[in-house]
Amino acid sequence: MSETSLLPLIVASAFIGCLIPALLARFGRGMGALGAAGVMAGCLALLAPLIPAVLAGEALVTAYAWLPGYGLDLAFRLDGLGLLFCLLILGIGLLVVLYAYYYLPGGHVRLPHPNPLPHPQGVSPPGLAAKPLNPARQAGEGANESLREISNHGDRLGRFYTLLLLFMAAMLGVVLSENLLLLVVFWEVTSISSFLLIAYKREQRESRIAARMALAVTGGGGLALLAGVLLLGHIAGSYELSVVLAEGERIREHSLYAPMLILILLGAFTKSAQFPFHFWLPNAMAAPTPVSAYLHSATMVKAGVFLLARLHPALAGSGLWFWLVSGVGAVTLVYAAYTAFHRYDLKGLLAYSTISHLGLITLLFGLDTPLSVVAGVFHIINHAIFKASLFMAAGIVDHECGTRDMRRVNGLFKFMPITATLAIVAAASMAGVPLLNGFLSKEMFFTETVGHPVFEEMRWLLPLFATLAGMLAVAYSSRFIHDVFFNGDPIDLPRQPHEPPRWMRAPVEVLVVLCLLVGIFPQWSVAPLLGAAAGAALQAPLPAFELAVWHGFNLPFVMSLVALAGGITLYALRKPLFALHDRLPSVHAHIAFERFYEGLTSLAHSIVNWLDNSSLQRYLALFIVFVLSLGGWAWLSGPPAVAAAAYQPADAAAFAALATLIVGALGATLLHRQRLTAIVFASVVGLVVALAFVRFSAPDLALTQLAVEVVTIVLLLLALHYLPQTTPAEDSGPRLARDAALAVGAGAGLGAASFAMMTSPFETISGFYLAQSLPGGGGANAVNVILVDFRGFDTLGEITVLAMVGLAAHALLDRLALTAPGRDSDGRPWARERHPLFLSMLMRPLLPLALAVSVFILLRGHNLPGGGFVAGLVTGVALVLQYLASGIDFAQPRLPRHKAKLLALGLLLAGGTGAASWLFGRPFLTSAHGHAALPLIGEIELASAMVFDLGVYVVVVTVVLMVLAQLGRLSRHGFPEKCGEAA
Amino acid sequence: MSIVTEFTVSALILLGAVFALLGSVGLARLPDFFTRLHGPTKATTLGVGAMVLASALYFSATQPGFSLHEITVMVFLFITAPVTAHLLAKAALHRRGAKRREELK
Amino acid sequence: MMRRILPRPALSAAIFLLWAALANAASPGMLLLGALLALALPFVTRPFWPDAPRLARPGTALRLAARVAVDIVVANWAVARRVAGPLARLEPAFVEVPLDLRDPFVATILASIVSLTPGTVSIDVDQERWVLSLHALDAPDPGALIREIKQRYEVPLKEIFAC
Amino acid sequence: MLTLAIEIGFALIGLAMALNLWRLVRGPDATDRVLALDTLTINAIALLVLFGIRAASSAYFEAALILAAMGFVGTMALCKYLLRGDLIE
Amino acid sequence: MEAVVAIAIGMLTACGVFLLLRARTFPVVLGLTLLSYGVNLFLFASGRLRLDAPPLIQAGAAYTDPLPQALVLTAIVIGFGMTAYLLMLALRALAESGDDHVDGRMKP
Amino acid sequence: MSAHAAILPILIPFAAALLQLAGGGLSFQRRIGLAAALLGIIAAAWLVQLADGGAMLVYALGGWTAPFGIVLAVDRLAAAMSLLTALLAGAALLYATAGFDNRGRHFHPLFQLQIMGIQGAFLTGDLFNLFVFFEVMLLASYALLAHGGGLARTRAGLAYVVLNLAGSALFLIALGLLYGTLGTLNLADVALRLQTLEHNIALARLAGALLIAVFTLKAALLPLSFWLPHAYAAAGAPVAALFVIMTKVGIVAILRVQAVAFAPAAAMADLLAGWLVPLALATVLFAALGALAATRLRYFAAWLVLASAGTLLVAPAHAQADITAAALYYLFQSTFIGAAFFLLAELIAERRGNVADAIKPGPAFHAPWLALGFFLAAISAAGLPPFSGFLGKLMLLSVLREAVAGPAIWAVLLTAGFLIMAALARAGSRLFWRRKPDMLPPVTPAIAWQRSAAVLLLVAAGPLLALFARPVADYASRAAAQLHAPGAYINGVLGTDKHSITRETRP
Ligand code: NA
Ligand code: NA
Repeated sequence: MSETSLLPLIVASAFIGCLIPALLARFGRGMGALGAAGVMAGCLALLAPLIPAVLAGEALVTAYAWLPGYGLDLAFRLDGLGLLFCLLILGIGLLVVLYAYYYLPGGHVRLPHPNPLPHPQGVSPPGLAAKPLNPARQAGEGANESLREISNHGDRLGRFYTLLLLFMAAMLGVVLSENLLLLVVFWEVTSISSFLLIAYKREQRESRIAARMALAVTGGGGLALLAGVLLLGHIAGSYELSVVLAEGERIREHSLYAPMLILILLGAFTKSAQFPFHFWLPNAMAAPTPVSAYLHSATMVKAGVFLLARLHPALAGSGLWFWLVSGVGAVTLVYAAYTAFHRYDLKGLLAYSTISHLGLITLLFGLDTPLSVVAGVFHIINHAIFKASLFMAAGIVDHECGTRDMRRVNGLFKFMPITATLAIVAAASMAGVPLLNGFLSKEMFFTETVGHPVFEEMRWLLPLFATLAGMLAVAYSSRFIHDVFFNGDPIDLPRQPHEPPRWMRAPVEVLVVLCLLVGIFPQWSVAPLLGAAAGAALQAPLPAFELAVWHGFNLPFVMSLVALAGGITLYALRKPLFALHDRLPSVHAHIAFERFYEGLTSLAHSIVNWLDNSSLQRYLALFIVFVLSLGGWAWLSGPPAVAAAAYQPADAAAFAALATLIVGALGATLLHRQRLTAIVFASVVGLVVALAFVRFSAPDLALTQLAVEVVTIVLLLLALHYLPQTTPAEDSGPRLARDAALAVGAGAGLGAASFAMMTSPFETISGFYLAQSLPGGGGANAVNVILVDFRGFDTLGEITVLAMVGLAAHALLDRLALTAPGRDSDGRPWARERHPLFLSMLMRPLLPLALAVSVFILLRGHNLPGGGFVAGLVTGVALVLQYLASGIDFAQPRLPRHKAKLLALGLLLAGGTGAASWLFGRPFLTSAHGHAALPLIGEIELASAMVFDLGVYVVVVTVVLMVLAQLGRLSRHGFPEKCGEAA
Repeated sequence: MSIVTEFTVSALILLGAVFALLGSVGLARLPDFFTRLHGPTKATTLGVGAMVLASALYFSATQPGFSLHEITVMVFLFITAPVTAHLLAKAALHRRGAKRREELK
Repeated sequence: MMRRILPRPALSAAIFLLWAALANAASPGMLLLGALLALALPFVTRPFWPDAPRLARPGTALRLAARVAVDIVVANWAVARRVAGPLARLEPAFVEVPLDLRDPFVATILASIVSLTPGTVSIDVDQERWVLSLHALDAPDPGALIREIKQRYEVPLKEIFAC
Repeated sequence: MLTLAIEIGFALIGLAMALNLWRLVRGPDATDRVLALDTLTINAIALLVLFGIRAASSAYFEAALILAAMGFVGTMALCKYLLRGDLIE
Repeated sequence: MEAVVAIAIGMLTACGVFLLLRARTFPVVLGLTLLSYGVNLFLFASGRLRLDAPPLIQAGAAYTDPLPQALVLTAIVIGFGMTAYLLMLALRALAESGDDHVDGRMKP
Repeated sequence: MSAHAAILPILIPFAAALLQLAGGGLSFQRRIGLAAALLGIIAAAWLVQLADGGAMLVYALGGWTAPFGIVLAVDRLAAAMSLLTALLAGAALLYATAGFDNRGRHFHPLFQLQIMGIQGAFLTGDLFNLFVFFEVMLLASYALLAHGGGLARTRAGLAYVVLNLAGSALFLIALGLLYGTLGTLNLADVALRLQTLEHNIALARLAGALLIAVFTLKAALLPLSFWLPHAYAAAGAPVAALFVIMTKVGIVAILRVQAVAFAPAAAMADLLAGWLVPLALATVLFAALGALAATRLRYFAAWLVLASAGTLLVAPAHAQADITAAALYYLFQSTFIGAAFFLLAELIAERRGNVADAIKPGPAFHAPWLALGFFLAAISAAGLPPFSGFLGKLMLLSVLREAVAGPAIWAVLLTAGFLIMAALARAGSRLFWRRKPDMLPPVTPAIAWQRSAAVLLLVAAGPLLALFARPVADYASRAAAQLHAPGAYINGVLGTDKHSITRETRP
């Protein structure tokens, strides 16, 4: 195995390792922590063999294809910058795991519980039983709940470590990505996992909102980053960093440079909480302190500045970069420092100081000189170390005191001198006190502000600004030290503070030792790593710089002294300053965010409801408008049609038929509110259409149309029995006008289209059907042969539709109860005689005769008008008459009971003949036909398609019966009141 | 087709058309539903019957073999016409009677 | 034996005739098929006509049919004249004919004949009182009408179906 | 002769159908409309038969037969509706 | 003749669309019925109009285009099935909401 | 047997429905159904393998060759859609067999026929046959939508049915016009005729536009999309899951018609230009707003389906192989995830008593696996890495970079992604974290294995399609390339002597 293949292995084992704590946690808290630590240590071990090469300045790259067509590959890179971050992530991660083991609740439960009263140790809470609940349920549930609670705690710690590892894995992915798209992938995974970590105390509203806010800001930024990276890849021609970093020149000159840069910076700034996207970070302090220490100081928020460093060679070097990055960094630096100074919450102070330091780092990258980049990278290291230790110290204070309110927490030095000392050292580092690591990078910053090329005219401006920022940092650091560990006695603390457990303090000790080591022996401790990292960030030879505690009494040193003195003075003046600050209006980000979200939601709600009023009438009107517009545009934008064909002359009969049709259609429409009348008028239309089919040489169509129409009328009447007999006049005038306009538009459109179509010649393939009907299909009725043979597959689908109508009749109307009206629309009671004698008597001999007719129509369909549909409908109608004449009690028992089976039989006859052709190696539905000579009878023509038609017949009959039987049964469930005039 | 056949067919057609028309005239003209019922029930049925007969005769004469299937239409009409009339009359009677009874209440 | 094969001989005959007419008596094969159907369909549909009356006098039936055919033409001529003529002279009336026959199917046939023939339309067959209600287009003498109907149609029908 | 008879037949049947339509529109009762529809259907059969003779084609026959049957069933259904409201009970 | 058929198609479509836009299930069903008459005529007309030339194969005859006829047949049958389904659904809506409004709203 | 492979995905469910109708109780029907689903998956997978050979599989029904008979024309795209349908149907059916199938009559045959309809719609090469399979699909969907009963389903069903009936009428009009101008119904033949069309161009354009209008109704493009959330949210969970593929039927139809017939024809090439992309983007935004405003999880799922439909509808107007390829990958993954959401919504609803799937605080319930499933599905649905949702979006954004409306498309897709992410975070937070302590969860039995397995299969699609993104994307690329080389399609369906098809001029 080559060395570079360790890179994907590191990331992969981190991701897979996520599961280990969740699995081990059930064996105890310690096992979970151990598992997490083990995974991190394992990753470190995998990393170790690569370190020497990287420190020597090499960039290790390896790639595996993932989605190569789109430039997304599993390409990894380890260079100085990546190594630096890996060490931070894994090193601080290990410390956080240890710290969290003590910090997170175990022996004593601080987690609120779904139940209102927290009840530790699996004892059923007395308050629950007092509630007026179903006692039987209560007994079982209560015990169950508490058991669940215990396991929840185990699970939760396991889950915590799992999420922490997930986050760590994603972070490793970010810093080890060679492929920019892959970087985006990991980037967003850090957003997701931090969402879950911030919401760790999910019972608290603030936690949930903070988590969603963080996700919205950082995840949204990630989307911008994705867009930016896609543009960058487009500009550079590759998503591989090796290529992109070498293309800085071309990238800066590209026309898409500005949008690309802005999008990428959006990603970086949101992640690193730069103003004005900073607000999520203080709220994210709702997370447990280990999370804050890890994510919000050392790692995740550093992803943004990591990206600035990472892409510096490709993106920096333009005015836009300078102004955007340094501007945003500068504003953030000062604004956040000012805010930090005024916080009462210990973690709030640290959060804003983090933002401020991130601003500083951003500013350094924005200043865009080689040395400022070095300083930026250096400050990343230093800030991570001292801020992580400060968060942990704050966590200890919180843990021991039960509160982090600096107005109550005072004088802790007495109670926890060791922790206090450690925190003081770390805070001093944050303030930039000499001999500590924070001092070194801050002095580099001051140095860079002196004589920056851009500010030739006002060379005093930048140093002044830097000093001011330094003063503020000193001020809030002083406050952290003085307000917590001195400043009198604690006020009304929930707990009696004392030193934390030994090993809980250990991580802080380690980090503070690092502060000192780096601060005093920088050349020896950090220089190689810094050199490699800065070199990777610059992708150029390092500038000359010297890591030393003492550079002589120069301007930067003076600035440091001024900042220290000024900061302490500021702190001394804190009381009037705080009073002044308290008078300023304060904005609570989570409330504002929630308000914004609610506003957005209600806006969405009103837009959606405004567009979609749940009215079918509107849907249909929109559909018609859409079709008319699209169709109108498509038609009119084409060349005008050339009418070439000779017209068929219209005769008097045609005009008479048209007049009749118009009477029928208009009558049905205008009188539609009298429903029965409308049915009668609509039947006239059906009659005319059938006649037209006959006239235009389509006898089969006429037959089908007539048969279908009568069944439809029967169905309409069956339904009308239950429906209101009249339609209320409820449509407004404008509505009617709108609908009339749409109707006229649709009618005119289709009429015009049909005229244009009918009067233009066209070439058709239909000659084939006429030519092949007899020789190929064995039938003289070309229409029927098309139906059962040439396009038999359509017919199979069609009877499948019909079969489903039958099934749906069962499914829809089963057990449905409808109340039938006892009177007709004019208020008359119904006639007393249920089954008119005349009708029932006559229908009895008529049934066999009608069946004979339908058999006739079925058989001859292949050669003459007719066929399975019409025959089926004739049979169906004949049976309908039995229902009509003698009622359901008479007809139902005399008809086959298993209608679903009949349907299956019909479909099988049709489909089975199709499948039978397989036996002869022919495609589905291949028909066979031939002549059979029978004695006495002579020659008859037989086609397998006739069996197909028989299947059609069976399905049609069955469906008609199923629908009628179901509709006929409806009244059975209604009121018995409906029994005629006697009632 | 012989002249005799042609004449017979033509006569049947005209006779049928006249009867059918008279039936419809009755439907349009007569004063109340029950009197209107008579025209279609009888005259129209007979008229169409005559035409169907003409058709049977015509096709028997002009095409090989007999053309009997038209007869089925005629027979069907004669079977169903009374039923139609009967039920329509029943319905009309019911609608009036029921209304009248309602008014009395 | 015969009854078992041909439960409804008249119906079978009707089916066969219908089939032959439909097929224009085309081929022996079709006629054979018609014969098969004439045998099968009455069986299949027997449940739908459980109480069919027996045709006792087919000859009388044919004679009655011929008479009705003539009567239809005559009646129509009468109706046509009245429809086309002055409407004021019409004397429409509702008439009740007391029946002697007691079979619902036969009563139905009578009612049908009455509807087709002399200027009347049957409206109701009252099975409790066995009365046939009619509407006559022009009935100056209802008593004569009742007599004519009973004589001309009810008597032969009772004979034909032996009821 | 036959052609003339057919043309006259068309005219008379057409007139008859127009009268039926008039009754259909006019009403006044539902029974009148149903009766008009039934008569219209029967006249349409005549029309079909005439078409068949004129075209010397027997392809119109089936339509006439089905029209007769379906017209009847439609009328029955409407009557039953007027009488009982419930078609199938 | 083409103009006559075109007017008929337009008329049926217009009436069908107008009824389709009503607020009650029954007129909607009726509208769909009218609309499908128009649509079927239109589909049929795509093979052009031809008098007295049914596609029944005999020696030496002229035929109309059989394909649209087959298509219309399929369309008629499917349309019938759909109408039946819609009516049943309308009844179910009536049973469940007590009203026949197309939006299935409860009877006030 | 491989000669008949093309028709198996249609006939297997048909045969299963026949068996189920023929007899047996519920357990028999379940066994048949599941066996058919499995067979269907195998058959469709086989079809994919055969189609990936590169040659069109053309199955001439009844032995009648195109354009005279109906042919199934199976290319990579059709085969893939067939497999997608079979997989989705298998999962949905498995879920339904845990008891949903017993809440009404004839669930199983209707379900199989629904599969048959969808399969037919994807596989057929004939436009009228497409109409018929649309109707099979729709009627089955009408009936399945109503399965389980209740006013909400009936109400949504009425709008869905009536609107689709209007759509079917329009489909017939479009087919009539198409036949009336081109004299043929086979898609390949239509394409061939369009390329040489001289007169009737305006009518052909009208026909094409109406056809597209029909498909956009099924695909739920914005002014025609209002039915979707109501219908999908009202349907039972497994039914809604199966419905997810139905918008895709419309989308694939648009893609195919545009690629094969319209784009290569000068007269038709601009038919989708100018309007489809804006409306598609409006659909995406509308769906995102709907997701934001959703008050129930199943509505949320429906809005997600709509959002993905809108996203996909951006593709056809471009008629570009790379865009289609990306869209296909997006289509595959969004189908599974959308379906998963409906199933998850029901499982969650069952655990929250009266609150059901309302996105508001409810009783505390303990279902870590459900939460995990929801979380994974949510990540995929929101288009967040590392799962298929992100890759799909990445691919689309990447190929649409140089499109004319590229910036607008990017802006909308990213904004909508952002809104959906925010809405999902809120929904998940409310459903799983925000608890009403005074409400006790209902006593729910353990989730039946059929249901867990179905959800697992669907949710796993997100990670699996990400893991195997390359083969899937490569297949999508090949499918898209094949789709956008219509010459091969036409030759495949019509044969090489396509210019000797006898045509006669009418009237
Ligand atoms: Na009559
Ligand atoms: Na009489």
